[in-house]
Amino acid sequence: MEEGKLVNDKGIRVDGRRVDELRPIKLEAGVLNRADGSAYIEWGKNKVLAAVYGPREAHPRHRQDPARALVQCRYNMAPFSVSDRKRPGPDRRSVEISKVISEAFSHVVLREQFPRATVDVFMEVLQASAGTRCTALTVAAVALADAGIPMRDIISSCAFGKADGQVILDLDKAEDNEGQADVPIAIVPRTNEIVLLQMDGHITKEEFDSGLKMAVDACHRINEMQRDALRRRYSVTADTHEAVKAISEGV
Amino acid sequence: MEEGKLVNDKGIRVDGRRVDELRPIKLEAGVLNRADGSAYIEWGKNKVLAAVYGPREAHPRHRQDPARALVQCRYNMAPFSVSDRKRPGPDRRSVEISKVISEAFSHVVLREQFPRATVDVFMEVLQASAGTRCTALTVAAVALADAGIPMRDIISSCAFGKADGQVILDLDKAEDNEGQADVPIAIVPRTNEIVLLQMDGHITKEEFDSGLKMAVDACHRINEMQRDALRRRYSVTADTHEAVKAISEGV
Amino acid sequence: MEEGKLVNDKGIRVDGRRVDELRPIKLEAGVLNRADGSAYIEWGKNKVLAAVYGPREAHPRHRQDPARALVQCRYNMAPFSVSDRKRPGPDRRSVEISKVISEAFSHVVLREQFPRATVDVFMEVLQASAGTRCTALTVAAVALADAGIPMRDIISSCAFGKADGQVILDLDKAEDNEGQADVPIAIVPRTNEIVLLQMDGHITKEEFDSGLKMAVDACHRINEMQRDALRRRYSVTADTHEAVKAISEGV
Amino acid sequence: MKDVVSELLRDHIYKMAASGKRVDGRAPEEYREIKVRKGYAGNAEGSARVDLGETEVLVGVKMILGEPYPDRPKEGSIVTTMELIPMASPTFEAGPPREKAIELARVVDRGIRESKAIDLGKLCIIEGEKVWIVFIDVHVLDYGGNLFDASSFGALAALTNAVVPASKINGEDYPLEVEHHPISITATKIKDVIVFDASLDEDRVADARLTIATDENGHIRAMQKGLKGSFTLDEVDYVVKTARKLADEIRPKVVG
Amino acid sequence: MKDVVSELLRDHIYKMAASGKRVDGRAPEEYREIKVRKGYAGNAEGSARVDLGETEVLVGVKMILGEPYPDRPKEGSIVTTMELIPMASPTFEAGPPREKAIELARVVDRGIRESKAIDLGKLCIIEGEKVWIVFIDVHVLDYGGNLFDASSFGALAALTNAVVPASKINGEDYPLEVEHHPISITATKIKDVIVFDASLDEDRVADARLTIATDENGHIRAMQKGLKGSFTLDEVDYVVKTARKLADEIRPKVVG
Amino acid sequence: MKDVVSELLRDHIYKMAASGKRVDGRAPEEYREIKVRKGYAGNAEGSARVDLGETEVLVGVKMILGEPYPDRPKEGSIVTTMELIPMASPTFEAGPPREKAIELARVVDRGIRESKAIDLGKLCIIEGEKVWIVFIDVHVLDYGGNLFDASSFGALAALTNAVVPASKINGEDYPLEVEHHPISITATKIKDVIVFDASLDEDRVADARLTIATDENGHIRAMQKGLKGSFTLDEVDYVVKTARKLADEIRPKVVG
Repeated sequence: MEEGKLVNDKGIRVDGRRVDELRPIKLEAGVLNRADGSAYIEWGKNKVLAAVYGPREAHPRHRQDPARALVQCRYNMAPFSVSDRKRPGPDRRSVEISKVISEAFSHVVLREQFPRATVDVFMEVLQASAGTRCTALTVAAVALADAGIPMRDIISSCAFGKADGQVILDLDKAEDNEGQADVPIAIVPRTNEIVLLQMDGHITKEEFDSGLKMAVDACHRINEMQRDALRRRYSVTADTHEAVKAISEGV
Repeated sequence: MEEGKLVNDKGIRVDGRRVDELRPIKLEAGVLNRADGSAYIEWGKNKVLAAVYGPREAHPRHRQDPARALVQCRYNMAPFSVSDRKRPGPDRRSVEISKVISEAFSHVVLREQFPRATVDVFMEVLQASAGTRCTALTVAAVALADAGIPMRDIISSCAFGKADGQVILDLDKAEDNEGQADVPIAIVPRTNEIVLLQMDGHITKEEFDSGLKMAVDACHRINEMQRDALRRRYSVTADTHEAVKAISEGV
Repeated sequence: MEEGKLVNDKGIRVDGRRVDELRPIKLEAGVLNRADGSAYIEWGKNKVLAAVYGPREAHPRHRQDPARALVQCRYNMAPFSVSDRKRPGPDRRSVEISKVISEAFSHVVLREQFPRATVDVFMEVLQASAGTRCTALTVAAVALADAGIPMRDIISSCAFGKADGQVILDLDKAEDNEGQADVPIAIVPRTNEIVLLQMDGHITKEEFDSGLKMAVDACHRINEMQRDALRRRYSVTADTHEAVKAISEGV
Repeated sequence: MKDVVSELLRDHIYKMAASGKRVDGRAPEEYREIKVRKGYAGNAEGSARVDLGETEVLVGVKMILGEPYPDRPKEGSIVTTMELIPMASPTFEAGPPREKAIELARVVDRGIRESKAIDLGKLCIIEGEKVWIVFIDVHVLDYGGNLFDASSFGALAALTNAVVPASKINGEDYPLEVEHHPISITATKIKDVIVFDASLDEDRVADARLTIATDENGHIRAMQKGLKGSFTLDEVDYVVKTARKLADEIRPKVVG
Repeated sequence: MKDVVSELLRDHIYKMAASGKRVDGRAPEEYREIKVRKGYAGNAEGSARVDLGETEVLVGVKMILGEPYPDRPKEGSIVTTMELIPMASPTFEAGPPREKAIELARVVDRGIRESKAIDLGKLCIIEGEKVWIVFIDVHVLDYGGNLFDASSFGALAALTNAVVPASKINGEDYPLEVEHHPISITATKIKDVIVFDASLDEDRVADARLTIATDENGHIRAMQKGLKGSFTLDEVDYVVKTARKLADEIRPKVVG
Repeated sequence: MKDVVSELLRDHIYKMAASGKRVDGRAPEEYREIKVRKGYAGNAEGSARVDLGETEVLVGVKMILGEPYPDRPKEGSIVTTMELIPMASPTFEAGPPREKAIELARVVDRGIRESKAIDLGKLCIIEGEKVWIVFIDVHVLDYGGNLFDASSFGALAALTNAVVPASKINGEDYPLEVEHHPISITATKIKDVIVFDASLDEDRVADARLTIATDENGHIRAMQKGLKGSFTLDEVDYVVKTARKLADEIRPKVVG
């Protein structure tokens, strides 16, 4: 492989992946004691934990929506999750990510069932290595299902991008730093509706179209892993059998 | 003119003004779409926009006055309004200016007519060049009238000061920086009551007396410009005829 | 005395004190006009003023305890109280000290008598020289009594520590800086219950035991000074005779 | 924080839009009048006051001397702030930037930064020591819908108006070079209908928002989907195509 | 934040004042007893504890080594902070400085700064590199009315007590030079009556406030009108004249 | 902020404890299972994930180059932060550190700092210019009682796992030297009964808390009494003795 090349002539990337190949993903549901639902993911070198509390009464009261539940997400990076220590607490980047993830989940949670309530979703990035917002959204979707929050579907997320002029799936850290574009998306797998889409960089319409197709396909593969994690979880706890069924059938 | 002299032997200042002459003033009422009242001023090189919202319910509730409306002013400088970029948001100086302007307007707004309410006055300094508090107060008075807020009078503001040992009206930037004193005042023109008065520097009682007279006179001239701007505004919008009349007659 | 020695062979410290000797203490009750109770202390080179307001309604309302009063203490250092100017406002150290002092007083104030109320205790360190938390707690206890707040007892506070390998009472600044341990305590004198205990440094169990005994004894001596200050205060104001009696008898 | 918007308004706007009409008479892909006044703020290195229909923003560019980031010793930097000052709307509040203002500022910032409109390398004065920091401060004066585009237009226009104050370091002032001209176009979805350049009322009833910035070559430079609704793949395709077309029409008005 | 003051109290105070009397027996232009204890705070470079009737403030001066502002390389600086600590009044709250404390601090600061009481040039140690920064921290211990004057007296007294800690830079400590002695006098207007050195109750029912600082030559150095009332031109004239007279009486008590 | 805990739960826990039993079947001095996974957070210089029964904390150590404090030119420094992130409990809230988190962080910090577990002198690189700053960031993931001990174990374990990134200054990375191994043991008092390693429910009904850190020599290194209750002198004696015993049992599990 040429020096400095991110994708070689055979379409193989530095870490050995093909252009449309995901990094390895490990997902586990039900990992915390206090939360109503929780999940843990390792995606490439990312490690993210998600917890869900609710539906519970929203505070302060003037924030309540009398017709439906709020879905409030908090994406947070641990100070030691990145090479240069990050100051504790929300910065502008994490506020924006929290907002777009909240909006994505608001589309699928059956919010009308819980007026005045809030569903709080906490995502803690414990180790970060490119693509944390997709990783966080994916694990949070499992935590929401684990908490028994009624949803139209389990949403799935993945990024595509461009490096060395090639459209590639699921950028790793070097590809993110040196590539030309990064496009995180999230979809409702059952309908292929797009609920999260961001992009910056430089990409043509044609590249965008082919990358989007690649990422949508990958989201479906990821959705299978999310459902597997929930099945493993529920095979252990038989009393939540109904919930499993509801989710597998996509009520 | 001698080098470094702010006022020459004939009483003429660097920009050609006499000691008792104002910088050019342009005033326009009704310039914004969302606000209940608004006005815009160019005073020398100052550019200030004012907007008024209200009377509306005061929040949080514990700040309400059961007997009368609050008048809450916010003087703010845009980051790019000054040579050295100003950090966004209120600093101690703008908090103080907001306070003294709020107090000045509280004297003339007929606050008893709107218990529990607030009248919010926003002044944005877009370009600053000495005398912004007088400029802001003057344009805000027009915005209050434009919003139809009942007032005993339209207050007017102007500064006097001292440079090269001479008492002068309406200091420009060089005179403010190198002069010996700056005395912003605001008056109720109908009664000559003083509702704003600040000063720092070094001035004798005699200089203060003659400067104060000069500034009070100037406030009356400024008041004429304020009324002109409102007349121009209302000649366009006939449906607010009553309001014009009320203001011109000083109800 | 050897150079650099904090305690010499005869058990005498740099400032001439024996190992179990307190710095000079001056206490005065009722020193402020506005507060419901107040007291002032000079302890070595420390100068601390305490004021008590309440019982009064707790705000915001959601902090109220429907069954008993809150005891809310605020330990604060004036910016000029230390050699290096301290930024105004609470830092992490003063938040912690405020917390442990609040907890100590919560044990003795008869809180059940004032549901939903708060008793606010303010301690201002005007000059600091080692041992300010013990000094502040001791003077605040007098201010609480001066305010007529019903308490099971007047608590007293003192530190012990270790310097030059010797267990010593009431460390001064050099001993605090160069010593091996500092152990502030506070007790309920009538019962010898410990209501405040902190320690850092390096001390053996045996040293701790002997130091604790020393400090408990000292607390009893300090309690006598606290009661003296109150007696002097009440001998002046006869109308609070009942309160004196209540306190001296420890109702 | 919440506009209480009647469902009636929502239905009215939707029904009109569904039949290809809009409340203010525009066609679905029609932008309101755009007026750009450059150089408005005389104490800024560059500025532009942009009217987009009833929306008005003022953007000032200030260039300050500073140190580069340790990991990028040869580059200056860009900082974008957005103040939704309470003057602009009865529902904005003063104070620290809230979610909405942060999203706006970050999207405007990425539009400029990631499109490489400004070559950060050219902002370096002395490697590792001294660089220009470009502050883009967006001041929203009147909020009449579609802040994303109005702010982006303002930022680009102010940059094309900016002069590097090199006289501060004993050089000669020169115009800031703007290498690309990304134009942001925002589609707003109400139920299943899409309109562009939403008015205030359309903004208030919107289900989803998709902002696309494309450059003078028709390349995509930034995207941001917002709000709680979704877009189908076909809708995304339609919005991207339309954004390229509209951007080409609007670019001359902004860049001048 | 709001004292609920009965209209009865207001009427009572006004009626007495209208007949030239005050609740505490003072004449309209009479100050309460002033007690100044300098050097009270041993860890400060200078300090003064000032009693003005029932009002008590403690002011500490700290002198810190720092860098000058880039645009004033030959000058040190002054920073004045005011803490209305909750100890001093049941209605003060802790936390970030609010409007009232900011106005107080800024008026005290201007009184010192603009009167050139301290020559900032003499605070310069190495041009462009090292200067003294003078912190004047005003700590209000007991609030019994007329904080403006008590705080100003305290600031001036603490400065006249201050020693420049030049030993920190291998010099020898020396007294801080105070070049002017501006004395702040505050008039309080209740309806149409004016009194000086308002007591707590007079403060609570005041309609307007006018603070005038004059120096040892009778020159005006600072003014601040406050509150929602107004002053006529004649009243301003009267207050200025009276302030000069009272300042001359009070100055020795403060400067010592 | 307030858990509404039924008096019934309190009585139940107390009655069991008074008869030497605990709700989860443990003996009064018995700790829950301790599981320590070191090196969990790959971007940290050192890290440890600690399970203490149902409580889980993750501690990361980051080492940053910085300047020493002027008064300690030959020493690096330690900064401990504690985030009670809302993930860990329905009653924690995000935002600035509140009292509880501050007390926790400061007690963990003192346990490390005052026991001289890290020799600050060895963190000095160039006297007066460059030192290592050690950040110990405690992230509580699951709150199941006894945060003081879990956090302290995590901090010590993460330090023993840390590598000094000397390659950043052209040296070779080497393990951070940990000179002492203080183990924190917390006693919780419910009415007049004392248990160790409180469960969540025991924490919720606790009257008083006493934390003792002892080192490998049995010497006391840090103490903190908390909550509104009190301890008798005999109880303090008992807790200290028991803490030494339990620390010796637990130390190998933490240090590894």
